[in-house]
Amino acid sequence: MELNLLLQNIFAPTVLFFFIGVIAVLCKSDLEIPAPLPKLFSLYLLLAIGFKGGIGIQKSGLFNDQVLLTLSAAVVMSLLIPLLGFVILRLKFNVFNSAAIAAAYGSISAVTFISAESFLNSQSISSDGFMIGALALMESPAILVGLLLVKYAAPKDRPDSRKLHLGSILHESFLNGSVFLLLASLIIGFLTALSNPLAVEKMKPFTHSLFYGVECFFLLDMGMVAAQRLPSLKKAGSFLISFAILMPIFNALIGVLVARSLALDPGNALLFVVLCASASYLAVPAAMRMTVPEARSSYYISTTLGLTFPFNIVLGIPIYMSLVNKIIPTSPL
Amino acid sequence: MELNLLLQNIFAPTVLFFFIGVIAVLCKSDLEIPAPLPKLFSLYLLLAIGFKGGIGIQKSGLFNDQVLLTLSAAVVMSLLIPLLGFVILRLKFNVFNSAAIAAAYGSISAVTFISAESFLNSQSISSDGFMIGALALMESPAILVGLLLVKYAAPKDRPDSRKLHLGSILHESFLNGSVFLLLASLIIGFLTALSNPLAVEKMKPFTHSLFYGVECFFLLDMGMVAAQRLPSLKKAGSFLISFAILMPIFNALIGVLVARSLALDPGNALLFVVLCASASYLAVPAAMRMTVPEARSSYYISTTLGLTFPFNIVLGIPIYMSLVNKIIPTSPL
Amino acid sequence: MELNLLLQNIFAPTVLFFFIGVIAVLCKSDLEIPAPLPKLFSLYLLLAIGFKGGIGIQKSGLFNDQVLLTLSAAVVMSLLIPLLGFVILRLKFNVFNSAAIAAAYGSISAVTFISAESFLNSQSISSDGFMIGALALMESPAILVGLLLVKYAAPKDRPDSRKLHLGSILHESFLNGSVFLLLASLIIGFLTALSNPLAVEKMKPFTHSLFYGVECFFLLDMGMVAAQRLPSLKKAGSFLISFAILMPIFNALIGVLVARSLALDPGNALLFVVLCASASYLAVPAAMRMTVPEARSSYYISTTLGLTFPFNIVLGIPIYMSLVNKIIPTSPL
Amino acid sequence: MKRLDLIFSERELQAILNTLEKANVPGYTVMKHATGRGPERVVTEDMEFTGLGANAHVIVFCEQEIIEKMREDIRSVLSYYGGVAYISEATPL
Amino acid sequence: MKRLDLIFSERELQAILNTLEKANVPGYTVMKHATGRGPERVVTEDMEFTGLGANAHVIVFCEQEIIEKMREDIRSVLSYYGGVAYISEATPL
Amino acid sequence: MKRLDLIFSERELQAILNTLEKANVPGYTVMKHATGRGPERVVTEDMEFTGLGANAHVIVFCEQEIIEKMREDIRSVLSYYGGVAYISEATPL
Ligand SMILES: Nc1ncnc2c1ncn2[C@@H]1O[C@H](COP(=O)(O)O)[C@@H](O)[C@H]1O
Ligand SMILES: Nc1ncnc2c1ncn2[C@@H]1O[C@H](COP(=O)(O)O)[C@@H](O)[C@H]1O
Ligand SMILES: Nc1ncnc2c1ncn2[C@@H]1O[C@H](COP(=O)(O)O)[C@@H](O)[C@H]1O
Ligand code: NA
Ligand code: NA
Ligand code: NA
Repeated sequence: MELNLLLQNIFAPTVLFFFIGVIAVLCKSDLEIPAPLPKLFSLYLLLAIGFKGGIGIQKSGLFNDQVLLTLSAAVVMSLLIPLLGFVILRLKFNVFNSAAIAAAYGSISAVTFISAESFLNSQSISSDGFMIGALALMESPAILVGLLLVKYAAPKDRPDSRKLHLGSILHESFLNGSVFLLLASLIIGFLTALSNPLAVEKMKPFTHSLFYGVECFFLLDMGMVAAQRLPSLKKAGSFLISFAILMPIFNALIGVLVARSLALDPGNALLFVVLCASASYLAVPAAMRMTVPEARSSYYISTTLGLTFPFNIVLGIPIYMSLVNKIIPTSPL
Repeated sequence: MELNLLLQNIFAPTVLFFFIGVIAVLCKSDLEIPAPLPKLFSLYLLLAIGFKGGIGIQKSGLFNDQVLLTLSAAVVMSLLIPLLGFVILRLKFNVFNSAAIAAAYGSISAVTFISAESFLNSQSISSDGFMIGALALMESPAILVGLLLVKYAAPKDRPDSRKLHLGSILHESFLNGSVFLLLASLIIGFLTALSNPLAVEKMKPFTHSLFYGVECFFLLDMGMVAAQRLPSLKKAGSFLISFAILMPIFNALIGVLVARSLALDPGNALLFVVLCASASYLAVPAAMRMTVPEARSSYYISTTLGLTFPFNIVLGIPIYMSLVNKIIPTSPL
Repeated sequence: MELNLLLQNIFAPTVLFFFIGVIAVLCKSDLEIPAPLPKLFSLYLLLAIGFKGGIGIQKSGLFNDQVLLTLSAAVVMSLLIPLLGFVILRLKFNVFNSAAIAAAYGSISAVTFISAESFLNSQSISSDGFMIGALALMESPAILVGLLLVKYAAPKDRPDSRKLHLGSILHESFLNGSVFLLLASLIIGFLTALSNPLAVEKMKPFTHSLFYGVECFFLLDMGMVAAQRLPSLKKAGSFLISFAILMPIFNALIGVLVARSLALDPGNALLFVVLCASASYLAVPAAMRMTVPEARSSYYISTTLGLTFPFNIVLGIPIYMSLVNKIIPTSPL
Repeated sequence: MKRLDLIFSERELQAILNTLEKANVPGYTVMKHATGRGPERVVTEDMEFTGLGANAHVIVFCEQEIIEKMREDIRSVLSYYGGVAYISEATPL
Repeated sequence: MKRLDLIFSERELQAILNTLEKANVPGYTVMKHATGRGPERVVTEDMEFTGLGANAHVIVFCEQEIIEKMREDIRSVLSYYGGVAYISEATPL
Repeated sequence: MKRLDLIFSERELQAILNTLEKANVPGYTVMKHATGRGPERVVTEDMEFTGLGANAHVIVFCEQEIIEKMREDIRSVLSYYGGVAYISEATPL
C-alpha cells in the first residue's frame, strides 16, 4: 500500500477534525455540539450532495450504457452484501441481530462517500456525478433484504403483533427520511440543471462552496460520536469487532473486482468500492428500530459509527485507492 | 394566463423543495427538520432580506416621489385589506376570529415576497430595493387594525382583564420579533451602505450568496408544515377554505390596479401585488395569541400556512405576473 | 481621542447589530434566538478564527523572534493580570469571588478579538496571523492562576470534598471546550496550510467568506444577552460596576506599554491590547462553575457579558486604537 | 411539600413567572419546547418557528401555603390563555 | 385525578399518541429530546441525529377510568419497543 | 415504587449519573436545557451558550431502598453545586 496516500488522507482537514473530535472525548474535554446541530449538518450534507449529484447526472447523461450498468451493479451489490453478511453473522447472533447488522453493512454511509470524494479531489482524480445516483440507490435495497430476512427467517419467534407487512417493509426501505431527502434533492438537482441553469448558479454558494467546511464541522462531531461508542464496543465482543473491520475490507475486494469488470475509471471505481465498504448509521438504524426492536441497537450502531466509519475514512479510503490503482488499469480494459 | 410562467415557476428549486416537503408528509416519511432549525432559517431570511433591502433603498434613494407614494400606498393597503376581510369574515365568524384572520390577510409573508423576488430574478425582470421597505411597512398596520377592531367591535363580550390597552396594541404591532428584526436589519443595511461600502462587501457572502440556498431549505420545511396543516383545514370548513384562496386573488386585483395608478414597473408591481395577496404566519399569530386568545389559532394559522402560502408560491405568483403583464403597460403610463 | 474612530466603529454592521439586540430587550420585543443557535455561532466562530489563525501562523512563520516574544508576553500578561485583579477585588470580595472574577479578566474574549480584527480591517490596518496564537495561549493561564489562588489562598474555608487537585485544575484550564476547539482548529489550520494549500482554498468559503455575517448574527444575540444582564448588574454593586470598566482600561494601558516595548506594528498592538482588556465569558465561567461553586456566577458573568464586553466592542476598541496611535510610533522603535 | 406542574403556552411564560415571584416561591424550573394537545388547541413542533411558539412546562416545589397564595392568580392566567395546573405530594430527599 | 408519565423512544411517539387519542384523554404534553438509560438500552444526546432519535416524555393528566381503558394498549406498545409508564396522584389547582 | 426528581446544573450531570449507576438504579431519564431559579442562582436560556450551561432534570423510577442507598451521595453533590431533589409515590402502569 502506498504510505503516501495514507499520509495525504490523514492530513486532510476533514480527517484532522475527525481526530480532534475523538481526542476531545478521550481527554474528557467538555466540548459539546448540542442537538439538533448535528442533524442540521447531516440534513445539509444530504441535500447538497443530492443536488450536486442531480446536476452531475444531468451532465453525464443518464441513459448511457456505463451509467445504467454501474447503477444496476450498485443495486445488486446492496442486495448481495447483506445476504453474505447475514450468513457470517448467524454464526454468532440470532436472526434479528444478524439481519439488522447485515442490513447496515449492505447499505451505505453518505459521509464516507463524501470523504472519498474529497480525497479524490485532493488527488486531482475526477469522478462522475452519476456515482451519487449509485449512492442514492444503494440505501434502500439493503434495508429491504434485512427486513425480508427477518420476515422469512424468523417467523415462529415473533408474536402476531410483530408480523412484518410488506407495506411497512417497503415504507421503511424507501421513505426513510435520509433516503427520501437524498433522492428528492437528486431529482431536484437534475430538473434544475435541465431547465434552469441560472438557478443552479444561485444554489452553488450554498450547496458547493460551503460544502467542505460543513463536512469538516460534521466530522468533528462524528469524531466525538465515534469515540463515545468505544465503551459499548467493548461489550460487543471480539467477533463483532473483527466483523466491523473485516467485512468492509471483504466488501471492498468484491467491489473492486466488480468495478474492474465494469471498466470504471479509477475515481468512479474508488467511489464504488467505498459504497460497498461503508455501513449505514442513518437509514438502517431508523428502519430497524421501528420494525425489528428485538435487535440490540447498540450492536449495529456501535460497530458502524464506532469502528467501520472511522476505519473507512482514516485508513479505508487510501487502502481502497491503492487497491484500485493495483487492480484497475488506468486506461480502460 | 400564460402557462409558460406557471411551468417556469414550478420548476424553480424553491418550489420543487416545497413540493418535496409536502410529499414527505403525505407519504409519511420520517423526514424531520427539528426545532429550532426552522427558526434559524426564518431569522436568517428576515435579517438578510432586511439588510439587502436597506442597501437597495440607499441606492434607489428614499426621498423620491415614486418611492414615497408607493410606500404610502402600501401602508394604506395594509389598513384597508383587514377592514374588507373583517366585513366578509363576520358573515360566518365572531368578532375575535374575524379580526384575527383579517389581520393575517392584511399583513404580509416575507417568504412569499422572497419567492416572488426569486421568480422575477429567473425572468430577468428587475425590481427595486425600496419594495423591501414596503414589505417592512406592511406588517404592523394590519395588526393594529385587527386589534382595534377587537377593542371597539367587541367591548361588551370581554371581561375587564382582557381590555386591550392602546399601549399593548402598539407594542404587539411594532415590537413583534419578526417585524423588529426586519426593520432593524433594513436600517443597518441602509446605514452600512451609506457609510461603509467595504462592510457591505464583507456581508455579501452571508446575506446575498447564501440566500437562495437557505430559502430552498426553508421552503422544504414550509412544505412539511403546510401539509401538516391539511387535517385541521378540513375542520375549518368550506367558507374559510374558499376565503383562503379567493381573498388573496381579490387583494391581488386591488393591488394591481393600485400598482397601475402608481405607474410601477412590472417587477415592482408584482412585488406590490404579492404583498397585498400574501398573509402573515409570523407576526400576526404572535400578536393575536397574546392579545386575542378567544380567537382559534388553528383558523388563522391553518389557512395562511396550509392554503394561502402554498397557493401563492405555486400558482399565485405566476398568475399575478400575467395579471401585471396584462394590466400594466411595460412603458410607464 | 479621535472621535472619528469612535463613529466609524459605531457604524460598523457588527456594532449596529449589537445595538439592535440591546434595543430589542430594552423595548421588550419578543425577538428570540433560541438555544442552541447561539452555541452554533459561537462554535463556528472559534473554529473559523482558529483555522484562519493557523494559516496565518504558518504564513508568518512561528519561529521568528518577534513571534516568540509576543506570545511569551501574552502568556505573562494572562498570568499577571489575574493576580493584579485579585488584589484589587479582595478589598470587597471573599477569596472565591475575587479569584473567579480575576480569572475572567485575565483570560480573553474571542469575540472581542474578532471585533477588533474587523475594526482593523475597516481601517485598512494589517495585523498578523500569529496574534491568534496569542489569543489561544491567553485563555488557559488565567484560569490556572484563578484556581491556584483558590487552592492556596482559601485552604481552611473549604471542606475536604472541595479540595482542588492539581489534575483537575490543569484539566479545567486546558481542556475546556472553547479553549480546546480554538487550539485544535489553529493546529489544523497550520497543518493544512503547510501540507495542503488546495484544502485551504476549499475551506475558505466557510471559514473566511461567511465569517463576517455570522459575527453580525452572533453580535445580535450578544446584544440581547448583554441587555438581559442589566438587572443583575444593579445587584452587583457600584464597586464591581466600576471594576468592570476601569480594569479593562487599566489592563489596556499596561498592554500598550508592553506592545511598545515589543515593537509591535499598530495592528498587532491593538490586538494585544484588546486581549489584555477583554474578559472571558466562555472558558472561565465553565471552569469556575465546576471547581469554585462558592463563587457567585452572576458576579463574573454579569460583569463580563453585561458591561465589559459591550464597553470593549463599542467604546474600548476605538479608544485603544487612539492609545496605540499615540504611544506607538508607526515606524518601529 | 407540594409539587406544582404548570403547562401552558410559552407566550404566557413571563406572566406565570411574575405570579410565581409575587408569591415568593423558593424556586422553579422551566422546560420549554414542550408540545401537546389540550381540550381544544394542538401545539406541534413544526409550528414552533411561527409566532405561536410551543408550550412551557414549569415545576415548582413549595409549601401548600404558597400554592394557596398564588392559586387565584395562576388560575386567571390559565383561564385567559389556556393551560393546565396540577398539584401532587413531594418529599425532599 | 391521575398523572401518567410515559417515557419511550421518540420513534414510538405516534403509536402512543394514537393510543391516547383512542382512549379520549382530555389532553397530553410531549417533551422530546429526552435521553436516559433503561434496563438494557442507553439513549444519548450525541446519537440524536442518527435514525435512532432520542426519547419522548409524555405526561397525561386524566381520570383513573381513562387509564384503565388504555392500559393494555400502552403496555403492548411499550413491551414491543421498550419504555416505562408510571401513575401517580395529582389534584387540579 | 418511588419517583425521584433531580434538578441541577448540567455541569454536574456526570457526577449525578455516576451516583445513580453506583446505586444500581434500574434506569433514569435526563432532560437537558431546563432553566429556572433556585434560592440564589438564576439559570436563563440566553446564557446557555456560555460555559455555564442550563439545568438538567433527571427522573428516576425505583424502589425506596435504592433511594436510601444513594441519598447521601446525591445530597453531597447537590449541597456542593446546588440543585434540588424530591421524592414522590409512583405506581407502574
Ligand atoms: N390533560 C392534560 N394532560 C397533560 N397536558 C395537558 C392536558 N391538557 C392540556 N395539556 C397541556 O396544556 C397545553 C395547553 O392546553 P390548552 O388549555 O388546550 O391550550 C396543551 O398543549 C398541553 O400541552
Ligand atoms: N427506571 C427508570 N426511571 C426513569 N426512566 C427510565 C427508567 N427505565 C427506563 N427509563 C427511560 O425509558 C427509556 C426506554 O427504556 P428501555 O425500556 O430500556 O428502552 C430509557 O431510555 C429511559 O429514558
Ligand atoms: N423550589 C424549586 N422548585 C423547582 N425547581 C427548583 C426549586 N429550587 C431550585 N430549583 C431548580 O434547581 C436549579 C438549581 O438551583 P440552585 O440550588 O439555586 O442552584 C434551579 O435553577 C431550578 O431550576
Ligand atoms: Na455497504
Ligand atoms: Na396581505
Ligand atoms: Na484579559
